[in-house]
Amino acid sequence: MSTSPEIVADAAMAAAEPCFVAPELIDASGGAPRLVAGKCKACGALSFPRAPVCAACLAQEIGVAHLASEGVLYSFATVHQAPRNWIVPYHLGYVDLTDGIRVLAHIDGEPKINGRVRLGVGRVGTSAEGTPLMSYVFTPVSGASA
Amino acid sequence: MSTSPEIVADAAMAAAEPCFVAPELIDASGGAPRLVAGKCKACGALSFPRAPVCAACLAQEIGVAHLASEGVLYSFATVHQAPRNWIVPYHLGYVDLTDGIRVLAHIDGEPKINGRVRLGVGRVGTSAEGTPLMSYVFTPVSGASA
Amino acid sequence: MSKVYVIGTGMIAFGKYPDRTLADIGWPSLREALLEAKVKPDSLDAIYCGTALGGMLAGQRVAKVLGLSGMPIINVENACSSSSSAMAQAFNAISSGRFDTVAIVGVEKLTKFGGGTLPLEAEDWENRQGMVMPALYAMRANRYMHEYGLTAKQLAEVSVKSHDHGALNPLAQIRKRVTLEEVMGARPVAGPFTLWHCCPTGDGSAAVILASEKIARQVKPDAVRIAASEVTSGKYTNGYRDMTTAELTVRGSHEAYEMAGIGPDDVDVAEIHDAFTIAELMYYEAFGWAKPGEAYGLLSSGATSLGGKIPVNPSGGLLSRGHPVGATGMAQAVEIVRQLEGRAGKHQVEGAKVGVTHATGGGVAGFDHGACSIHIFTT
Amino acid sequence: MSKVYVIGTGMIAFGKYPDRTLADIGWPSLREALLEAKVKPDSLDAIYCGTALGGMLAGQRVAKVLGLSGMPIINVENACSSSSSAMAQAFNAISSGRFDTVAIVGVEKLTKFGGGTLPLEAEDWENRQGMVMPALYAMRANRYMHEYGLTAKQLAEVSVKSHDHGALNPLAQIRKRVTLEEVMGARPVAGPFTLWHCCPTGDGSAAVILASEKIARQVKPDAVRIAASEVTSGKYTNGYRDMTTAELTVRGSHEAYEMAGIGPDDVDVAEIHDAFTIAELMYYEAFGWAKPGEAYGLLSSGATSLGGKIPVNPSGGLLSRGHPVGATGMAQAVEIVRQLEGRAGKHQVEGAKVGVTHATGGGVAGFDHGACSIHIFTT
Ligand SMILES: [Zn+2]
Ligand SMILES: [Zn+2]
Repeated sequence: MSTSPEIVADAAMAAAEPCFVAPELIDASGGAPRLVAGKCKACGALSFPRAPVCAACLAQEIGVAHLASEGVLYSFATVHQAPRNWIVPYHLGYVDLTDGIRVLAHIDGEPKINGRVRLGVGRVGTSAEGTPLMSYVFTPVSGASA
Repeated sequence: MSTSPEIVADAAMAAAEPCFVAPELIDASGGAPRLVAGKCKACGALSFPRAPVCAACLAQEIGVAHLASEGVLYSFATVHQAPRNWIVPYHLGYVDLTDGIRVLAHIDGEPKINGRVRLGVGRVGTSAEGTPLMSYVFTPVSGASA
Repeated sequence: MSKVYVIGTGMIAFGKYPDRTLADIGWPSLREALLEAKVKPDSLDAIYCGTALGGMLAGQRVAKVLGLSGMPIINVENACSSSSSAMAQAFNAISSGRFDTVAIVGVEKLTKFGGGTLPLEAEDWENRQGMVMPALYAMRANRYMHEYGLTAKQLAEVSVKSHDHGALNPLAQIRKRVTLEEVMGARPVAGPFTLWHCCPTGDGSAAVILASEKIARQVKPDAVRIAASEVTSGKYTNGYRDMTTAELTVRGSHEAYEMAGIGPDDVDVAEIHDAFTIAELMYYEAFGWAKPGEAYGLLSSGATSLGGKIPVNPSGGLLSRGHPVGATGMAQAVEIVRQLEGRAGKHQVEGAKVGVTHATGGGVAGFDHGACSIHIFTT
Repeated sequence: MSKVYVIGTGMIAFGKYPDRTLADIGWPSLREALLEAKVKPDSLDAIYCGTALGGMLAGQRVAKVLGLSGMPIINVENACSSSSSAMAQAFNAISSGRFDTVAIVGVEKLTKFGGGTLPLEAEDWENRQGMVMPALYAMRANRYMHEYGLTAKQLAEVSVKSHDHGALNPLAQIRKRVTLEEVMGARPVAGPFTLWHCCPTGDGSAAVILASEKIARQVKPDAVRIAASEVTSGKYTNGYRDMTTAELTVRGSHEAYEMAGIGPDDVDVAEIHDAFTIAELMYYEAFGWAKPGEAYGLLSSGATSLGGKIPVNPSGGLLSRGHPVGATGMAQAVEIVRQLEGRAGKHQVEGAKVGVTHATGGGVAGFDHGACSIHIFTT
């Protein structure tokens, strides 16, 4: 299969810009980044990532909702051995958001179980083409404990 | 993972030489090529490719045997669409050897059902590195029909 | 031994969905089947998922989207017979009395391989000599044509019939008719096959809900029954083999007829594994609907077309409905159940009471095929 | 409902066999099990194959080397529970009366991925955020340590115990003891785990032959019986979850105990899914051998070591025997059957009459694990 010159040019331009690992999870349009979830219009159940169908009631109209941007670190792991692209070591943690959803995230800073964390955006890796890979991350709120 | 310079040099040298698709199936040491089969030392059953255990009696001592080099073309197909590396179109056929074994092979020449064919060696493709890929092939014996 | 009934069916239109995940290809058919069966999701005793190339825990990934979890979920792989083999496991589990209500979903995403031929098992020595699936079937075709005098033009008529049917099926991947000239003039794939002799690759999913007699009596007293559920594998030989007859399907269909207590003449409608045109003809003979060498006569008589005595592949079959490998068995089951319930729409076979599904495949050197699964459904 | 017995076992030494095909990794254990069972190959009613990453028709490819073909061959995938889930299907088919003699083979070739971490399902959103299996277990460990005050040194003792056992097992992938200092000083993988907290990747196969009561009475009257056969899947949530307890195994073990009519105290020996050190401790609690938070006490008492009250993983477990994913369930079954038959050699548990196998795994976002299969064997 041949690649057209236009597409190559597009890819090269894109490579100069940092790129999000899963852009559909983040909405930064309003200034501060928010996590994008789904909310069932029939029963109100939250889904993250936003699901195409409600796991609670099987309805198919799912609106967009933002998750809470603060939470508590349930646990974490410090990853030393990972697939290429990730910058090792990195801290990975489960964040229990105040709205009841648990989210896996990179933790940017010293993780502390039960410590409060806040949503941000940070670099988490490097693509095969050398592009910085970005994602949502959670940062410990200094001195705070839930 | 890095590749050592020595290994790169080896690969480049190898690339200059034609290479057999499945060298373990062919013995060309005695001049004319022969197909290498297994023969069970306990029950005499033939296996092709040479098996590590006998499918007829489960014995594990399997000697080396040569298959017959002549046979009859049972059927064939002319392949126009194939994975890279193969030179399309090519004729592929099932050859019923005189010793009772059926072998899949490239047919080098105009295939004719029930026509007699004889073992040889020929080029069947090109490797990703540009090396000619060789294999055993069967050639129709002109004018002959079984 | 409980009898086994089908109380729900679901299927998406087969096609190419490169931008959907496997899970998102799979859940809509499972959801439809659940809603049709009117069973609460948490009343499912187990889920069986058939997929050939869907990756690890495909069933779990599909089910979780619908909030289905915590029950046994079993993923079954058997090449083209993956989801029909999965259904056979569910059948065993219900007939043994262990489970009452079980979902089976077949799901596949072939577009993830980027088009072209599917990845072949490199460990197979025939594949390393250039074997591809069209060539295997083409060798059968050439030998059959040689022995019985079948012509390329006659063979092409299978494709015309298939597309006539598929054009009537809104769930088919290819929903248009083709002429004999178009079939014969298309791009060659593996002589004697052109493109229209070969099933397309694509994505799809289909699902059914099975129930024990106890449950079926409550929720759907007129449910279609599965009278035979059969899986078998090809017989290995490295010697000569008659490729004009489908050894595996001959054996499997005999076993299935015996289990159901019926014979070839009792079948009203069938969905069989027409991966390539020659396959449909060979399977007419394997199922006993035509004598050896006489399959074309059956086709040309119109008996296997809609309106005929035994319409075969009213859905369009693999050639037109499509063949997302692991989903095919369940697509056949959905089609036959809807036929027997009289709700197949424009491709309805009037008054069908007994239907057969048949999925077979998997190229492994020395075998007719790796696996074959046959089910017989009755009203 | 027929009772189900084990009449043959086979297993190869787990290790790295990059130059062997999957079929050549698989057939020796199946051959050994067949010879041990003294059944003729053509008397097998079916073959079930468990593999997670072995590719299409793995069972057919393994079986054909031994001339086994023409019977139903079903390939089952359930991540780490693949071959134990396959055995559960065979159990159902025998107990329903459909089959009398069935082989199950588990086979995997992980060296084909060239070492390093195994390929992860890219469709899973957690994997796309950098999740790897060691991290999932490490998060369990860190939370458990936080809640119960378990120390890294105490956690490391699990690995020492495992390798003490594995050093006695000629079929183990790692056949040497390690010291506490070696475990703690090894290369970090995912804090708090060093290399010796994690099971190695490798290749392997194991097989058993199951038989109905009718057949077992003829060929092996003293055969070990399978008293419980259980598969289940994790319960999905996108909310909070207590990661210090193994939800899936707690539920599965209760169901298995109930099916077998026994309780935790009746178990004499167990092979459980110690993919990482913390897993072994959490599963002591899930199986009811220790109260929540007290697993380390059980370990340090010596109760779960050879010579103790309930030796766990006498084979060395996943940590030492190795974990070729799809083969693990059958390796556990082979170990337990040989233990109950008193022929486990240097790692024999004296007088064991009741044994448990437990394979669970598959990382899917929102689940404890994707699948869990538990079997209980009795003399
Ligand atoms: Zn809802
Ligand atoms: Zn022999």
